[in-house]
Amino acid sequence: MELSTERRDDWARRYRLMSLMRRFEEACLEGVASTEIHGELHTAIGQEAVAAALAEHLRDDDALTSTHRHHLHAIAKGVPIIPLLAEIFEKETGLCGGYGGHMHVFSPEQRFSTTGIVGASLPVALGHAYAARLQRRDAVAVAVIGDGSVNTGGFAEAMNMAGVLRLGLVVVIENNEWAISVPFSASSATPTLAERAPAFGAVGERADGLDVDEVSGALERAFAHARSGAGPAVVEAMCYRFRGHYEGDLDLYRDSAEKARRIADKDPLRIAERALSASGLLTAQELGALDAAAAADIAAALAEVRAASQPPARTAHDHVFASGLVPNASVREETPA
Amino acid sequence: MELSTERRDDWARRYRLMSLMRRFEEACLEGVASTEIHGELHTAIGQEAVAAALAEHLRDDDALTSTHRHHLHAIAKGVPIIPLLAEIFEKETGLCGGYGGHMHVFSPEQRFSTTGIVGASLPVALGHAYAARLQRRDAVAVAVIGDGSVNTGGFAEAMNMAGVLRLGLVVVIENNEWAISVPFSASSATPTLAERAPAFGAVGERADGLDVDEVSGALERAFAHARSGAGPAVVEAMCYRFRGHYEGDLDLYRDSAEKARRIADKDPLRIAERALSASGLLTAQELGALDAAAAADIAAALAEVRAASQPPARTAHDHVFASGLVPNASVREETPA
Amino acid sequence: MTATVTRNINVSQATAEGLRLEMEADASVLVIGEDVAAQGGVFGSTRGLLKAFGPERVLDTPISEMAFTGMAAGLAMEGYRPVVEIMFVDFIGVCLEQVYNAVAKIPYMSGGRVRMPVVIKTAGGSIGAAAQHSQTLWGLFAHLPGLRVVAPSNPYDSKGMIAAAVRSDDPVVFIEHKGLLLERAAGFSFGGAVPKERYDVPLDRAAVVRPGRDLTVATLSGSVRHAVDAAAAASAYGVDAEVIDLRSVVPIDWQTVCGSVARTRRLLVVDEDYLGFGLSGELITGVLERIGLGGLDGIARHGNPDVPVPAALSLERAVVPGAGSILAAILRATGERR
Amino acid sequence: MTATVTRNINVSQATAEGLRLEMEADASVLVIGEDVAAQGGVFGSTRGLLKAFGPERVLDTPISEMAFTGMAAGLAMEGYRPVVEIMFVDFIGVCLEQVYNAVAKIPYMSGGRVRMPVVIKTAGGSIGAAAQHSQTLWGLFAHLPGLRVVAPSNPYDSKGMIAAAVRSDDPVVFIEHKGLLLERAAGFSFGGAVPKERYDVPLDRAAVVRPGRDLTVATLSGSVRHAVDAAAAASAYGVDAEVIDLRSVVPIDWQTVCGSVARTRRLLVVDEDYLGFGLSGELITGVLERIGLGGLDGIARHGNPDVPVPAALSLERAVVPGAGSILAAILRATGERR
Ligand SMILES: Cc1ncc(C[n+]2csc(CCOP(=O)(O)OP(=O)(O)O)c2C)c(N)n1
Ligand SMILES: Cc1ncc(C[n+]2csc(CCOP(=O)(O)OP(=O)(O)O)c2C)c(N)n1
Ligand SMILES: [Mg+2]
Ligand SMILES: [Mg+2]
Repeated sequence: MELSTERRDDWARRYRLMSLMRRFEEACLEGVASTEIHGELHTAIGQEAVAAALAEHLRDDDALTSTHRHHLHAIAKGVPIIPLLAEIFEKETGLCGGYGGHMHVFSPEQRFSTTGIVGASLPVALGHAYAARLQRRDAVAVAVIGDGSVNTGGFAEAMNMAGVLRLGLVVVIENNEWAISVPFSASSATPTLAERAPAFGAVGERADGLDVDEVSGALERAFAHARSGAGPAVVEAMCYRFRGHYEGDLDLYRDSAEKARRIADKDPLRIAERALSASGLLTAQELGALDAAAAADIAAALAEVRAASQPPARTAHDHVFASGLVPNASVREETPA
Repeated sequence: MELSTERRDDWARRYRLMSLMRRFEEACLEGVASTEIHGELHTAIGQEAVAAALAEHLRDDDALTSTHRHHLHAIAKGVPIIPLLAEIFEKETGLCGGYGGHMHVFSPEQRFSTTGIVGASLPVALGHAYAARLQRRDAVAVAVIGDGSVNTGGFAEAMNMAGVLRLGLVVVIENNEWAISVPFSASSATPTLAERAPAFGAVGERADGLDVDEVSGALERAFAHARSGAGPAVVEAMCYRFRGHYEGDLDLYRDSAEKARRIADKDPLRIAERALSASGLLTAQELGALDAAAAADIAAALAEVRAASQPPARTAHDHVFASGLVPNASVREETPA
Repeated sequence: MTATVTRNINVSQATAEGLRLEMEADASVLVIGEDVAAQGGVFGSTRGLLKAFGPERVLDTPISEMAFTGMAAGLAMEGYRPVVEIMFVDFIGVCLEQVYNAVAKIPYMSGGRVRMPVVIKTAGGSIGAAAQHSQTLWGLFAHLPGLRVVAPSNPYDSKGMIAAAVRSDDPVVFIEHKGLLLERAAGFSFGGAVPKERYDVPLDRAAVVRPGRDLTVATLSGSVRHAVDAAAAASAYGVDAEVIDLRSVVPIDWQTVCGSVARTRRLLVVDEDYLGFGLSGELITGVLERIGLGGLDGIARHGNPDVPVPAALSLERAVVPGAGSILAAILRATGERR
Repeated sequence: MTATVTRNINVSQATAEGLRLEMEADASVLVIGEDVAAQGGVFGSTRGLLKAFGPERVLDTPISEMAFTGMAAGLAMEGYRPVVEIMFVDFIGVCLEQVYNAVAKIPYMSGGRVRMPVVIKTAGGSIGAAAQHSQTLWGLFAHLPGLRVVAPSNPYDSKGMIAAAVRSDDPVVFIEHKGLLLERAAGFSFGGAVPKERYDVPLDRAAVVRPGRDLTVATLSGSVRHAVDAAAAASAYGVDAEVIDLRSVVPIDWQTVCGSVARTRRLLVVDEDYLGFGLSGELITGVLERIGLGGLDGIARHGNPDVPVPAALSLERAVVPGAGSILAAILRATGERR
């Protein structure tokens, strides 16, 4: 990573964001350990550079749709951290009041949404992109997906539609080499995913997703392409899933020595840190201060989230229909109290 | 079309087959006109060269899955004509006893099946190709689809799986330029469909689907590739839908002058006939005799089919389950007699 | 119903007119699907919209239902009211994901923060098109929470219910009947008069199409006219059947149904959909839950006996309710009275 | 059930053992799906199969459910008996097409010429995983003709029913319950003893898990043990509830259910699936059709009240039946007797 010295403040912001993202995921791990969070939590530890780079290109009026592994994308899109964390902890104060939970996060203000169904987020992004077209805005819709998602029919259908309509769609593939236990090589007919882009009238490039500067450069080109009205763009960011697919995954299908080595050698935070110290752009002390500030933010958020309550049972029937319709209102006594 | 004189007999067979295919579709049109056939019949008039070329490469142990526009593929695969026509006429003597009807034809003996759902046939072909792999046979599975089907998720998923597993799958895309009323150009992100093949680890080429010799050559390469264990191959055969999407389609969305011109100038049968006469390979008289023989075959088939009965109403409940299970046997009196 | 002269339009034209008026009134309404623009829908119920509103608001799509149904969810998040056409309801298996996991659940999963005013417009019904092009499947959608499910039976309701569906803040599955779409208004003994003006028909109110004393026949969509015919024929046997057009499957208008059954004490559900695990069981159970086992003298159901719709008409007639088979069911259900 | 010593295995191991024995006995049996090979299934119910049968018979796939479910249809046409794993039943919306239009209907559409001995193996149930990972959806499959639909409640049945599903010439949707899969056999008061040998449990016979006189509680899958607990608790209130494990949704074992209800004269259906348009309505209606309105003194149902499963456990508990809420439902249903 070669660093340009003019960008000292940018780098400080960038590093702080990556650090915050790591701390955010660690706060989630704490919630799992304490069983405050249940279910199958997916963290993106090791993938911070992609999300931090994304944050640099996303505008407020852009949309972002994400997957089961979305926390960092939400942060990149500007979803406020406390309600986000509170939703993951399924609290009344959560972004969606605890109804959605960690896989289903919706923030209309930021045009941000997720889904727990692999491949299902891209079609939704298409809607955002089409809205921008209808309104003659140069906003883009970003869909962040995993390498495994590229093999879903939804991916191909949405890409082709974006291609034929020349919609402003940016697809960021976080290729962390695994889809649960299935390695990338066993699921993809092509050696890279970026090379599939032309089949959908899109441009595509692969970037080192551990190198925040490189992936930011690739994203810059992709956003520019999509904003220009030239159609969809794909960035395949190569990275590595540091933890099991979900918390609780025994992760026995990966070689543990290789995993340990890669986590030690290829941590995007450490890569950035080393490059920043080596270049003298930020001192170890300055970096430490940024880390500490991020940690403090997250600690405060966690404390606030922990203090909140779960939503009350009596509200479980609300919101099924926006109109307030309750189809079987008159026999509701049959339902548990 | 340049013709080699050694292949006189092959050409006679080929021409006769194309002629038979045309007559077969015309017999169906007769059934529609007389209301013996109801529902939305899809004919492939104008697309005979593709199916006739296919017949030259298909082995008995190959499988073929097709779509709503499948009559000619069934003939190419060796499905016997009378039961095929009888199924289209929904007769008791039909291939499937009249249960399936014109869009749902199954002939396990020929490893032939169809579906009325666009994009749904390719995944089934994958199963045939995988069976060949399991049995170490060099048989291939052929999926014939339309240009519109390429935009379905099922296409992409099946292609990628065939690519990553290097299965013997041959995909023949009959690009007749239309998917009902939507022109190819409005539905495809790429100028050709063949160029999408590399995105799935497949080879692909486009061929003139009106020229039986050219499309046969392309298919020869595709079959050889797929049989060799190198993975899937795509042939995009360019052709033109002579009739409405289905019988009854008013077809007002196409320019009628252009349609008339193309039907007059670009009929694959006439193209073959002209080339054969011009080269002297077959005389006009010989060609006429082949046409007459084909017509006689179909006339006989049609007469036999017409004489058959519809299946008896009391059998409507049979075959829901192979085991004979009738889930609500004891309250069956509720159903209409 | 307004007293209007019967116009010479068919059901698909009534629907198209309803859509057109909503699109005129509200620029956020879009129509998206295969063959909806240039062709005006394979059954004609979006005809004229392309000309009126242009190719961006009336979008012909590739055959990519998963993509464009999800697109509707994204558009709803952007404040649009997309009407998505799934040409035949039988095709829903390629995109049910977006319908039931996204459109239907996002209002709830978002804790009420996101609305999904999406109409899934589709066509069902058995008209000789075999197992993959004949289903109605309202029972399938109705089982999945978060979706309103409606199916009109006549021209007046088709126009008014599509309008109400478009205006609804809830997602609505709107199932047209292929056997009705090309029928002229004049051929209907009920709902044949279609005003030119904009109006809507509430999505949650059943209609008593034919009053009667001896038996309540609850049905909807293409079966209503057959039930009316059957009821007329039944009177020759001394049976006076009331026919209710449910209009909506979710929600059921329990008040109208229970009110009728409380009088007639007999309920026959006629359902072109598969009988098992669907509307008929729900309706019978729901009525019993509301009026008690003692409130009825008889229950019965008649519909597709859980058989894929066969191709041959001789077979199709044996599994799809028609006026004749409904009459037989009415007479069976009132047997002890004859 | 055979009297065998209880082994220290969990439900997923019982299922894996059933699969292994069928694969040993019949080379045409294959297992296909995401994470079924190297991982042995995300819940472990295909563990050990890769090692025993190799990567061709136990195939890890890309995330392409439409492709590999259709692949199963093609394999069935070639004489194989594929077991396809859809990891969570909630994902069925991406490939229902191949399940209901191909696998379920091809036997019929082919006029009986083609068999589809395919098992769609999938996991359901609410264990705190929110709206897209908690459904059971047996009511959805049951509505669609041509599919057997089963859901075991204990280790013995899991092994025997997966074996029977594999051997069935009909397609079978086999729905495991995520809340059961990691439970040890010893923890079950019924069906805890799992013989090492190959055996099968017929797919169409319900089991009376707890005999009782006052009320029939019909349920299945993860709710059976809760119903048994609730019935035990109800006895303190003087209510003697019979608990029936339906095992199969299609077909319903009407004989066992009606036999029980004819004695108890009260039916309570407990269904973790959505209540509307599903199993509960069908069961109540089907019983009434068979034993008549006069054969019962009460009907009731208890289950998910047509609400997407919420994330927060405080909310989930309010919509998913548990022992406590089933007890309350039992007491309500037998109210007049207390
Ligand atoms: C349609 C569908 N199939 C399967 C799953 C189960 N599943 C959840 S995440 C996942 C792997 C996703 O891999 P990838 O897209 O590479 O994302 P990653 O987890 O690596 O971030 C799978 C198979 C699902 N949620 N949806
Ligand atoms: C999933 C699905 N969507 C839509 C349809 C309706 N439909 C039937 S054929 C067809 C057009 C197919 O076009 P193409 O694949 O080019 O085949 P062609 O009819 O031109 O032979 C459409 C949209 C369908 N049968 N299935
Ligand atoms: Mg991955
Ligand atoms: Mg075409």
